[in-house]
Amino acid sequence: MSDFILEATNISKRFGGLVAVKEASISVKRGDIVGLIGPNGAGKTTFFNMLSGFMPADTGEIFFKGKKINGMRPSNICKLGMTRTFQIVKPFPELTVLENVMIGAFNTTSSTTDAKKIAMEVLNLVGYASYADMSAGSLTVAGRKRVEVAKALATKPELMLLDEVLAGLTPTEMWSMIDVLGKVRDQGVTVLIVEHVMAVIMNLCDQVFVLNYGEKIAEGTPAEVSENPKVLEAYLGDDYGKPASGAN
Amino acid sequence: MLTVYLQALISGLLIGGVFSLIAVGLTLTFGVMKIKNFAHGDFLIVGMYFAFFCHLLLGIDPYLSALLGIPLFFGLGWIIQNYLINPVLSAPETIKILITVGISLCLQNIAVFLFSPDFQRVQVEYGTATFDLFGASVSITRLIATSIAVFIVVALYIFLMKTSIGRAIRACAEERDGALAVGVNVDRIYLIALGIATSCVCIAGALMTPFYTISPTVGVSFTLTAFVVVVLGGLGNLKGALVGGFIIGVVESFGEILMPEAALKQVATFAIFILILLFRPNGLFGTKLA
Amino acid sequence: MLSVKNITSGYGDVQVLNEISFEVNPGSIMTIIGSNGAGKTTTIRTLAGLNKTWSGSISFEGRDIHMLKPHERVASGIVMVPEGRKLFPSLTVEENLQLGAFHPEAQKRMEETTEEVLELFPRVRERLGQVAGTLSGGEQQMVAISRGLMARPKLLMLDEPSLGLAPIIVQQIFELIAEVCRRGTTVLLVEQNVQKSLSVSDYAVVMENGVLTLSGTGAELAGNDEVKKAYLGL
Amino acid sequence: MGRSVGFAIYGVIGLICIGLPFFAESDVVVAVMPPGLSGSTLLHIGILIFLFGYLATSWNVLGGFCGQLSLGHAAFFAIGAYTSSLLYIHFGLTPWVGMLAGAAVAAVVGYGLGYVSFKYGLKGPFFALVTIAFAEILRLLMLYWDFTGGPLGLLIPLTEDSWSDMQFMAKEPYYYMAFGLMIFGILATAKIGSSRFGYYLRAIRESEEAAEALGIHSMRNKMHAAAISAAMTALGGTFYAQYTQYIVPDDVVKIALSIEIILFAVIGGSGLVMGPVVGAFILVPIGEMTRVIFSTAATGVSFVALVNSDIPAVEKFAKYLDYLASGGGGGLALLLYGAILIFVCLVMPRGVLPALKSLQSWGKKS
Repeated sequence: MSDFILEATNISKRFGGLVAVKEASISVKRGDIVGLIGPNGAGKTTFFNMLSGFMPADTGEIFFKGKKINGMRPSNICKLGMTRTFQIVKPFPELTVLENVMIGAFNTTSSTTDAKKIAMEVLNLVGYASYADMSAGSLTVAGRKRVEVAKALATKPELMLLDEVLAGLTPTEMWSMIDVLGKVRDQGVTVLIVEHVMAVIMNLCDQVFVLNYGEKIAEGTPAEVSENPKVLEAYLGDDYGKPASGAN
Repeated sequence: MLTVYLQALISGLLIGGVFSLIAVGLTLTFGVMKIKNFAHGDFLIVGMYFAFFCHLLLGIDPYLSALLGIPLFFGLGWIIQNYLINPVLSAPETIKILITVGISLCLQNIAVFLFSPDFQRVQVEYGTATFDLFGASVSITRLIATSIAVFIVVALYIFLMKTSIGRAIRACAEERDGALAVGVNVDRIYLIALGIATSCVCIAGALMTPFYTISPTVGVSFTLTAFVVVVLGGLGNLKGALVGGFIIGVVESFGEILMPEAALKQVATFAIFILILLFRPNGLFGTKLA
Repeated sequence: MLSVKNITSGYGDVQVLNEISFEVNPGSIMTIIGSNGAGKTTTIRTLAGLNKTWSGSISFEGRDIHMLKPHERVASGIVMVPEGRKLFPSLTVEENLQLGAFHPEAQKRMEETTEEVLELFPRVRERLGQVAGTLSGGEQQMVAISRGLMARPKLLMLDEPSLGLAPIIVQQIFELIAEVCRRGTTVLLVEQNVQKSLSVSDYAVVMENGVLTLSGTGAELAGNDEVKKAYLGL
Repeated sequence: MGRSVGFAIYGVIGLICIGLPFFAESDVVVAVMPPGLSGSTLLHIGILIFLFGYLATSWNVLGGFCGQLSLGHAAFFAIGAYTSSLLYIHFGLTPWVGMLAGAAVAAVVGYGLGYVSFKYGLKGPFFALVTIAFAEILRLLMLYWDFTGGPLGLLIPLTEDSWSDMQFMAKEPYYYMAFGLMIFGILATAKIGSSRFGYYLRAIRESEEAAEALGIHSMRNKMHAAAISAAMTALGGTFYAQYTQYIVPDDVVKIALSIEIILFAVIGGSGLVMGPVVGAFILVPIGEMTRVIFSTAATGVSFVALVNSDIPAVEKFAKYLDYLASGGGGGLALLLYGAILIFVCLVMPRGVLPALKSLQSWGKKS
C-alpha cells in the first residue's frame, strides 16, 4: 500500500460556463493533517464534494486507499473509511446530540447499545459529553460544529474531510476545537481540512494545498506556503505590502 | 373515423383554455411563494357556487358573475395568504403542504355543509347551443369559456410583464432577498399573488357552470389536473401553463376515445404526470416565471 | 449619519453578532473587513432589516430604524447591495434597474436617476436589453450597484462586491465605488479583500467572530501587522 | 418521572379499551352517552379509533420517521382489502393468510413506487403528488376492472361466526382484533424506532446529505420504509374488508381516506411512536360524535328541493337556517378535521403530543 491514503489527479468541475475546479491534484499522506486553503470562492467546497462523492468529477481520478472511488455514492465511500463534515453544518436538529453521534456510530455496528457506547466515547473525546441529551437544533454554532466532528468521528473513519469547522467560532472555542483535532490525529485518523482561519493551518497542518480560482497555486509546509508571494497575493490583494494609497 | 378524432381534438382545445386558467393560478403561487397549494382546485367551487347563486337568486348570467365576483375571489385569496399561509412560510415543507390540505378539507366541507353534496346545474338557455365545424360540433359555452380564459391568461401575462407590480411579483419569484433589498414589500406581494391565483380559479369555476355540474368535491380532481399542467409546462412558467392546459385538454379528450372506457381518460393524464415528474421535472418549458 | 449601538443578531436561535457598535459619517466610505464567517454579512442584513435586531439600536439620521421593515428602510434611504448580487436573473438589466427604483419617491424620479446611473456605468447601458443572468460576474456586480443606486440611497451598503471577480475587475469595481461616494452617496462596505478595500476607505473596522476588534483609518489599518495576523495567522 | 406518568396514562387508557365491551351496554354508559348513541355504536367508534390509529401508525414509518410525505396510502389499504378478499372469494383462502398475501403485494408495490420516485430524486411535494397520482390511477383501474367488481366492488360471502373466515355477527371480536392490530402497530414502530433502521430513517428525514456522509444508503433505507409502511397499511385493509364485508373502490382508495390517515398522524405528532394513536384517539371520537349528532340532516330538508321550492324568500331562508342547524348537508366532521389541521399547523406544528409534553415540562419548571 502506498504512503498516500488519498490521491486525486487532475480533477475538474464545471458549472455551466464557470470552471469551479480546474485540473487540481492532491495527495494526502496517511496520518497527516493536511490543509486545503484559498480565498472565498476558490472552489474548496466543490473540491471536497468531489472527493467525498457528493458531486461527480468531470475529469480526473480519485483513489482512496488505492481503490478508485469515482462514481461511488457517499455512503459507500463512508463505509470504505472516508467521511466528511459540511461547511454549513447539517446536524439532525430534532435528535439529541447523543442520537446524532449514534447515527455515525451505526456505521460500524448494528446494535443500539454498542452505538450508544461508541457515541459516548466520541463525545468524551471532543469534550461534549455533558450535552448528550440536548437537542442538536438548540446548540450554538460552536456546539453544532463539535457535533458535526463527533458524528464524523463516530463512523470510525481512516480519513476525515473537515469543511471549515472553525469559521464562526470565538477564539476560545477555536482553540478548544484545535485541541480536539489534535486528539483526532492522535487516534490515527488522517485529516484533510478546509479552513479560512489561517492560524489553524499554520499550527496544525503538516502539509498545505492552496487553491485560487479553482486552480492549485501552491503546496508545501505551512511555512513555505505562507512565504509564497502567489498566496499572499491571493489572500490580501495583489499590491499587499506596498504602502496603502488611502482614500484621500 | 376522422371526425371522431377531430371532435376529440376540438373538445380538448375547448376545455384546454379553462385548464390553463386554473393552472396559471397554481403556477403563480408556486413560482412566487414556493407554495404547493393542494387546495388550489377547491377554490373552483367558490366560483361555481357564486355563479350558481347569482343566477338562481338574482338571475345574473354566469359570465357576468365571473366578473362581479373578482373582488370577492381576490379578497378570499388575500385573507388566506395573510392569516394562514404567510405565518407558515418559514416552516418545514411538510407543514406548508399540510396547511393547504387543511384549507382544502375546510373549503370542500363548508360547501357540503352549506349546499349539500348534491349536484347542481346552472340552467341557461344557450347552455346546449352548438355549431358545426367540419362535421364536429362545437359547444358555444365551452368556446366562450375557453376564449375568456385565454384572454385572462394573456392579460395576466401582460400585467406581469409591463406593470411595476407585475415586475415586483416576478422579482419576488426569482430572488426574494434581492426583492427585499430593492424595497419591495414581499409579504404584500404574496397577498396580491394569492389573490390573483384564487381569482383565476374562481373565474374558471364560474365560466364552467353553464356546461359543468357543480358539487363540493369537483375541486379535487382539478387540483390534480392543475398540478399535471403546471409540472408539464414547467413549475412557475406562465406560458408553459397556457400551452400545458391545451395539451392536457387534448390528452384527456383523446384518452376518452382511445382508452377502453371513457372514465379511464385520467389514467393517461396521471401516467403522463408521473413520467414527467420522473424524467423531465422542469417540464417542457423550464421553470422561470413568465 | 448611521449610528449602530450594541446590536446583537443572528439566524434562528444562533447568535452571530455580539454587541456591535460603530458609526458611519456622511460622505465617507466606511469598511468592515474580516474573514469568512466573522459576521459581516449578518451585520449588513441586520442593518437592511433582513435579519431581526435582537437587541441594541440602529439610528439613521437621528431616527431609530431597527423596528422598520426592509422596504421602509429602503424608503428612508438605506439600501443594500446583497452578497452574491442577488439580481433577478431572467429579467432584463433594464427591468432590474426599474425594480431598483421601486419605492414611490424613487419611481417618480426614475428617468433622471437612470441617466445619472448609466452615465456612471456605461457598461450597464450597453447591456440594458440583456437578461441579467447571462452577464459576466463583473457586469452583474455593476448592475447590482446600479440597481442599488436607482433607489437614490443616502447610504449604500455593499456586501462583498469583489467576491468571485478577477483582480482587474475588482480594481474597476472599487474605483466605481469611490466615484459613487464622491458624487455624494455615503458608502458602507463589507469586504474580505483587505488591501483593495482599505485603499478606498476613509475609516475601517475589523470584525472577528461577531465582535469588532480593531479600528482606524484605511491607511492605518493597511500597514497594521494585527490585520495581517487576523488573516494569515502569522 | 415524566416517562412513567406517560406509561401510566397509556396503561389506564389501554385497560379501559380492553374492558369497554363489557360495560358498553351498561346503564351508566348509556346514560352519559349523547342521544342516538348505542353501545354498539360505541364499539364501532372504538374499532375506528384503533383502525385509524393503526393506519396512521403504519403511515408514520414512511411519512413520520422517514419524512417522505405520502398522500396516497389509501392505495396500499385497498391492495390489502382487495387481495385478501379476492383470494377468499375465488379460492376460499382464509383472510388470515390472505392478509399476509395482501401485505406482500403492497410491500412489492411500495418498494417499486419508492424505487422509481427516489431513484429520480422526488422529494416533499413531488413525492406526495406521485403517490396521489398512483392512488388515483389505482382507483380508476379498480372501477374499470372486472375482477375487482368495478364500481360495484366486492361482497364477501357471509358464513356463520367463524374465526377461520374472520367473520362474526357481533362487534366484539372485531373490536379486539382492531385493538390487537393497533397494539401490533405500536410495538412494531417502537421496535423500528429504537433500532438502527429507525435511527437511519430519522437521519434521512432531517438531512439526507448528512446521512449519506455518515454511511447511510439513503435510497435503500427509504425504499425499505416505503415497503414496510405499505405492508402494514395493507393489513389494515384486510381487516376493514372483513369488518364491513363489502368494499368498493370509492371507499377504499379515495383521496379523503389517504388524507384522514395523515391527519391523525400529523395532528397527534408524526415521527413519534404514540403520536398517530393519540391523534386517532382525539379526532375519531370528535368526528364520529359530530356525525351521530348531526345525522338527522339526512332525514331533514333536501337542499335542492328547498332551493327549487316556490315558497316566499323569507320563509325559504328560515327553512334554510333550520336546515343548517340540523347539520346542513353534512361534512361537519371533515370540516372540523380540516380546521384542527390548520390550527395544529399554525400553533403546534409538531403535533399535540409534543405540545402536551412541553406543557408538562413547562408546568414542572414554574
